[in-house]
Amino acid sequence: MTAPEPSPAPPPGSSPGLSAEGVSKRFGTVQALKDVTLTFPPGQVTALMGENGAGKSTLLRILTGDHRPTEGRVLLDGQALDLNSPQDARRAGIRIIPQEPEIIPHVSVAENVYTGSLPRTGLRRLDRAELRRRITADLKHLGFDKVLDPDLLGSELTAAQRQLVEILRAMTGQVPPRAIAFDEPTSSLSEHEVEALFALIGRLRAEGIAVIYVSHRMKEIFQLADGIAVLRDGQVAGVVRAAATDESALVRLMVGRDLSSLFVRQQVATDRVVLDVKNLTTDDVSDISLRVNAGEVVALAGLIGAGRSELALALAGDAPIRSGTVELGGKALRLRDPRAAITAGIGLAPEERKAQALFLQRTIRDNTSLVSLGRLRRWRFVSHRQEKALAQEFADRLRVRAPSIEAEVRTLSGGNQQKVVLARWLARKPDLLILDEPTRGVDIGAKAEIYQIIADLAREGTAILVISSELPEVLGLADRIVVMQNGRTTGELTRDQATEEAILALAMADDLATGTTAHAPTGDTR
Amino acid sequence: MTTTTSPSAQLPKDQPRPGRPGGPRGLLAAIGGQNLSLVGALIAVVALFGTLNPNFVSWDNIQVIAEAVTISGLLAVVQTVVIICGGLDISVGSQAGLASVTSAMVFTSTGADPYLGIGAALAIGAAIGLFNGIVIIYGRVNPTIATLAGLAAYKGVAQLVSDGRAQGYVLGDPVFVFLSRGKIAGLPTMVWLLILTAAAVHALLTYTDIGRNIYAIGGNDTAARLAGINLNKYLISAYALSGTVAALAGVLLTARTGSGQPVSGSEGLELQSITAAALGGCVLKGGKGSIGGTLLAVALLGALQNGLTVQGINAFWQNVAQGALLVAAVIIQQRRNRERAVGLPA
Amino acid sequence: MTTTTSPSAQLPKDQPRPGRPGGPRGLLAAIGGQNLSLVGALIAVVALFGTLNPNFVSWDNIQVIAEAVTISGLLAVVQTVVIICGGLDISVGSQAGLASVTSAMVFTSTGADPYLGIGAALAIGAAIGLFNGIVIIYGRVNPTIATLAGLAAYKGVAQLVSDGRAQGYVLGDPVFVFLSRGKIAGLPTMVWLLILTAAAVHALLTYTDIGRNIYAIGGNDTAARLAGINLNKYLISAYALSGTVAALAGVLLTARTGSGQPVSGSEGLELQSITAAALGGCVLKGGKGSIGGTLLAVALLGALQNGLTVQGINAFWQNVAQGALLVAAVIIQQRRNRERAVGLPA
Amino acid sequence: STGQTSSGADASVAPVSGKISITYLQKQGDQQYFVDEAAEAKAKAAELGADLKVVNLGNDANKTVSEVQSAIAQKSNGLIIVVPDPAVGPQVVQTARDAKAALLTSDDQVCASGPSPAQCAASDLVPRIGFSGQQMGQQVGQRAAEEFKKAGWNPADTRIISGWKQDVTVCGDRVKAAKDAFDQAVPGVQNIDVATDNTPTGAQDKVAATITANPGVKHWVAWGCNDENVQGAVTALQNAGVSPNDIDGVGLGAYLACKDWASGKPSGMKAALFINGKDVGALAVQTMYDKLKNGKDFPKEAFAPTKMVDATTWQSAGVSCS
Ligand SMILES: Nc1ncnc2c1ncn2[C@@H]1O[C@H](COP(=O)(O)OP(=O)(O)OP(=O)(O)O)[C@@H](O)[C@H]1O
Ligand SMILES: Nc1ncnc2c1ncn2[C@@H]1O[C@H](COP(=O)(O)OP(=O)(O)OP(=O)(O)O)[C@@H](O)[C@H]1O
Ligand SMILES: [Mg+2]
Ligand SMILES: [Mg+2]
Repeated sequence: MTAPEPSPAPPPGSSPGLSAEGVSKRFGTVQALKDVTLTFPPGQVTALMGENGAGKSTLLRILTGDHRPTEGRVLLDGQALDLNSPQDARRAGIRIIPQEPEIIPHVSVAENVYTGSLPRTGLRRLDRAELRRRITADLKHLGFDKVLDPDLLGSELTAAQRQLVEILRAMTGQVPPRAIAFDEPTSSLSEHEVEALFALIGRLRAEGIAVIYVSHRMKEIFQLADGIAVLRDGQVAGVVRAAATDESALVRLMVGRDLSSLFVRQQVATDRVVLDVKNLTTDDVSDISLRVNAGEVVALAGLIGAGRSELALALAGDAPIRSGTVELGGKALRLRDPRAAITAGIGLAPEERKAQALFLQRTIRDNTSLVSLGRLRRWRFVSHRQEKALAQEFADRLRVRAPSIEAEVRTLSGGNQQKVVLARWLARKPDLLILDEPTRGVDIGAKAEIYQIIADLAREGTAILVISSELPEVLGLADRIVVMQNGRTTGELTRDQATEEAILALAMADDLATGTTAHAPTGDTR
Repeated sequence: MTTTTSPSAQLPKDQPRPGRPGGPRGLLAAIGGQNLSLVGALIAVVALFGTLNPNFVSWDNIQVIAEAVTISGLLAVVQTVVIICGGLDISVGSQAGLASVTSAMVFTSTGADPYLGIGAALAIGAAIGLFNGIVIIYGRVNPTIATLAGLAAYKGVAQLVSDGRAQGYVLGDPVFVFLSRGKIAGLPTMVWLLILTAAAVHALLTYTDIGRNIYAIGGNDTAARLAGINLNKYLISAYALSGTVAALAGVLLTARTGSGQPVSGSEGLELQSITAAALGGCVLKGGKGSIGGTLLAVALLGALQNGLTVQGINAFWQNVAQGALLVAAVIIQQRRNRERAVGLPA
Repeated sequence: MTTTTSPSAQLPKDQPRPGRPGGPRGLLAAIGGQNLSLVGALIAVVALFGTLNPNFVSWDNIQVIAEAVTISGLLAVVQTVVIICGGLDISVGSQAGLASVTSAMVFTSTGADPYLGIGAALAIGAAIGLFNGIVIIYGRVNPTIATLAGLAAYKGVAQLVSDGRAQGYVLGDPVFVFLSRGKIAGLPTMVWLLILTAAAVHALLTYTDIGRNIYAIGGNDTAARLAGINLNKYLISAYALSGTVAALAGVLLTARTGSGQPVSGSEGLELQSITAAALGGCVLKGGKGSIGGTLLAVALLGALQNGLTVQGINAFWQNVAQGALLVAAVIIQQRRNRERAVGLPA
Repeated sequence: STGQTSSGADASVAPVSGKISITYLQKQGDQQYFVDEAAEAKAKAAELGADLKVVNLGNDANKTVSEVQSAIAQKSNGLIIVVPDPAVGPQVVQTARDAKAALLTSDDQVCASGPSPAQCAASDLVPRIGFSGQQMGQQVGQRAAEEFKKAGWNPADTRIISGWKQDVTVCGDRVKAAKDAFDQAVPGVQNIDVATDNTPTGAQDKVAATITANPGVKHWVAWGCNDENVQGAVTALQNAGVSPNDIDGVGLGAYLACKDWASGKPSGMKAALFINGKDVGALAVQTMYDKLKNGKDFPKEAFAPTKMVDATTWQSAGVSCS
């Protein structure tokens, strides 16, 4: 229901763009938003920032009609909107690229994109020719025609491709967009797509569209944003011009304190080889040789589809190994299944938290303790007390924002869900910890905490393999960087040699050599 | 074969692709991998029983099979739609029974007007389907429970209005006789009804945006909702369709048996229709399935049942054989997928 | 004679509200929201029928109810486990039937050794369960189809070995008489078996890591696999457990009816057990459910059935009333959630 | 609380002084025959001023035990039962005896000391009101033989279709008796057992397949466990182009056969054994009442009348056709 008249103080009444006015939202006992008044002007990129769980996604959901605010209202160019459904918002020209892509598994990319407004001729006949025309044109227009085959089924898409589908959905439609919200769009994209996306955002801005951009990556914020709005605990902590602020000021605004430094620089790598991979070949990667020493942090870098995640899954026992050997602590492993890998001392925090890691209906406690139950149990009975202590410890260390560790993971914000995934594996302390995009969607404060924990684990002798598409993270964390392309390693850089340019050069080594594009569209090989 | 699969989804790789080029591959693609194995199983069954008794493949017997599967086939077709939506309708059999007594009783009490009888049955069916949908959507009752409840309740209503007796006698009326024994172009009227219904639903699912929306709803209801599809309208319509076609099945039941049957002949149809849909490739989670697959499964089950009876195999062996063949058909079909044997198959 | 009360008049109107902060919150939390509504419905049913006929709440009648639900209760308990894993076992009834004839036939043919009879039945049950699991996992057959096939096949086997007749007579044997009519501490032996089984499974699910893993598998099988859980071992074990407990139910069937029953008494148990599990809060997609909820649902359904019979309500009205009450119970329970009425409810 | 059963008749039941409460437990209580039986039982009880409750047992032997226990917990003075399966009989007898409730069976026989009434000492058979399955089958078989002879068919090109649900014991008894009686009168006609689900459509589909398997047959005899089987068989035969003159169908129940006859068209349904549940229901309640009120002993067995009817006689015999 809309707020009672007369409306509260600052009247964004006539201000153009998309506005929230006195918006509050409660979920049961959780007050996700409290009296938020913000305006997103047209032709500008406004970054929306805040810690995990600050209420960013919730605000976007309200602006796009997916949630009804408990109080307050939404205005477009000063006109109050009555948004009862996402469709109402779509019709008003308000679009969102949600944090978690929603993909329909058994239909094609083309249908995924235009679901709800499929082209049709008389008698509601689906116009397949027009559908193809549209998707081809739109893919080309947005610059994604190389990375997304429109005939792929939803269930066959990679995380990045899923994200692209969501972007396509938002960009298309009968009513031209007036305001577009991106909820952490880059968290599963790599540099290449990010560039295309930024170009796209630039165009949107030029077309006079109000762009809302949510991200935890500072670099992007300063690269893109005109204005920055910061939420803290569901309230507006401040609105600043991007040009008039800097990183540390922003962090202070977001977390209410200073963060000394993000990355912990240390040299604790030893000579003891923990992981030794020789000529590993699976269905997706070939001839990989790789070593990680105790206390060493090795980063796997590369572009989308380079095969890093596939390598990680193979090391975690989840992809059949065709040839080559994997040794851990000098012992050859037979990685039949993830169980074998975990028993041997390998832990993998996978990249897609919802699909591969989380039990959404279960509590934080349950999700955290799952792989540590072996040491929490006696006679197979789990010690509730120890379990609670363990989950609480990591929830506190990672600053998981939730009413309690008994909250269902389903109700957490995206970043907090990611922290739960990490908590599970940090709690187990394996000999080799593989972290696939560990800070995806995690706020800067928690990032610092995660980096600290990685450093601590390294100091305790854990070998760490990090997969990250965020180059600053790769550069900041790694003692050594291995770059991959097309399922092969193309080079290795020490910390001293590593620069963004050097990494990118290796990541595109083949293409530079042959002059082809970075990646063939997937799917047409089958 | 192929490059990779995202770890979250180990899918069968041979999905029929919408809008792929034609040629002989086009036909194969249209039939689809799942269906291909069903065709294989069907051929095997026909070859087996045809060798044992050549009469099995006579045109007469093929018609017998087609007629025998009509009622469960109709229900399987609508069950397919409901399952693709992500739902389930366990009350179809009871709805058919209620429609059957309704048609006979209205027929009798209106002085033998077949159209009123049939119309009333279809109206009741649509109303019940609508009611099912409303209970599920607005009562927020899980579809399985809601229609389980309907299974009991509608059967009770049918028994109450009929006092548990077979009602009326309709085979004095030419319309019902036509439904029951008539032929068009050499094929029984009943079988035509099944063919037409199946063709209509197939066209709906494949060639219209309505059908595509149905797949979207079952595949990911959040995505469908965010795309502006009116989930409630679709889901309630799916149940209403299911009720209407179940009522049609009930009318055929009346025509076949000559009187309105409250329970006899309609009990167990729910399981048969779900079996056929599942065997035909419907995934019970929703979002996947096809009328072609379902019809093939219906034909396979019908041929099997008929063949076993033709061979004079007793009821007990028939049960064993049916179970065993059902499992065998699926195992053979899955062998081709070479899916990793970890966890529950979809 | 028959009081044909309209079903809607019997709806439990007074659902207790969920636990607001303060007071004995611990207890409320332990019971859980879903279960709370079931408790409310149960109280309403008991109060209603108890007022109509004080005999309903007599200790004798309570025992009658408890005994009557034992067999379906046992199956509901294991069905809960299978459903939490994300599977379904539609063959439990047929397994119970096969176990029932096995127990009676082995008993008879071994010169009236009850332990051999019971042991053989349990062994057969475990073997069938294992077989179900293997077919599902390694044959990659969808659990619904595999156990539907089992429903037919195992029933056929039971009929074949027994020639479709009730087998033997066991009530000359003290062990079977004890199972059938004996009491321990004033409670029938059968009811003790249900209580013990339910308690053991509850402990397994709630207090052990095995239980955690079971919930994990049903909640997200990819994540469970990557967390190092041996899915296959768990799933096959769940089906084996299901088979064993179904066999126990079959033995009790033999003890109760005095002879091995191939079909009678076990037909329809699959639907009853799934109904109870679903009403008790199991989500058919897996990952959610509890033994407490299932038992409450079993008790509710049992009390309802008994109460309707005690009131002399005829079979037709009973069907209607059962369906209506099932839906009503869920609607009332859902009202509390205030979930938005869009799309299919979970 | 155990003890082996010894005698079927029960002398320990004391006459009741107050209002008499009787529970009538029926298998397949939703079938027309049993619905009729229950209706008439209720009417009779109302007339006698007794309290009667009717319970449907379905086909469930286990539910039978539960419902007997429940009736006893409700303090019923007398139980009349149609068991879904005679094997559950001893358990029922024992439960009733423990509670000192009078027990009478209707329709199907029950043995107090073992699962099979056929192998039961006469003294252990529980008193029964009803029809004899064996006798019913016999009548059907005899009538079918009469029709066969009348038509002057040749055994060589005739087949008999026996349709029944093969796991229902009483069905098997009926069909077997019919076969024996027919064979005695007309030896040498080949019989085909058709496994049905006792529904008209189920029977129709199965019989249609059977016709496929036997293409050369000219004349058909059909009987089964109930009218549904025979009607389904007759319909399938007629749909396969067999003339009604070449079909010798003898129903059991007459409630569906009467519909064919009422239509006035020639039908392969030549006759049907009319068994009236009403008679059984009323007689059973009366017998129970006499026992409970006046201490009058149960008769060992009392039969309600059955009557073979056909297209010309069914109306006068009182077959009601809804
Ligand atoms: N459906 C829900 N039920 C209960 N609580 C919820 C629900 N959705 C969100 N919340 C809570 O609302 C708060 C705000 O969540 P929101 O998703 O808006 O955070 P966010 O700022 O987007 O965080 P992130 O950066 O991690 O994505 C969190 O405390 C979250 O737990
Ligand atoms: N579902 C799929 N269908 C077809 N090909 C796929 C699928 N998922 C991945 N691939 C292919 O597998 C290869 C490796 O992909 P993978 O996701 O492992 O890359 P990555 O280096 O981890 O990239 P990212 O930065 O996106 O994590 C690529 O060629 C990709 O196109
Ligand atoms: Mg968010
Ligand atoms: Mg990856």
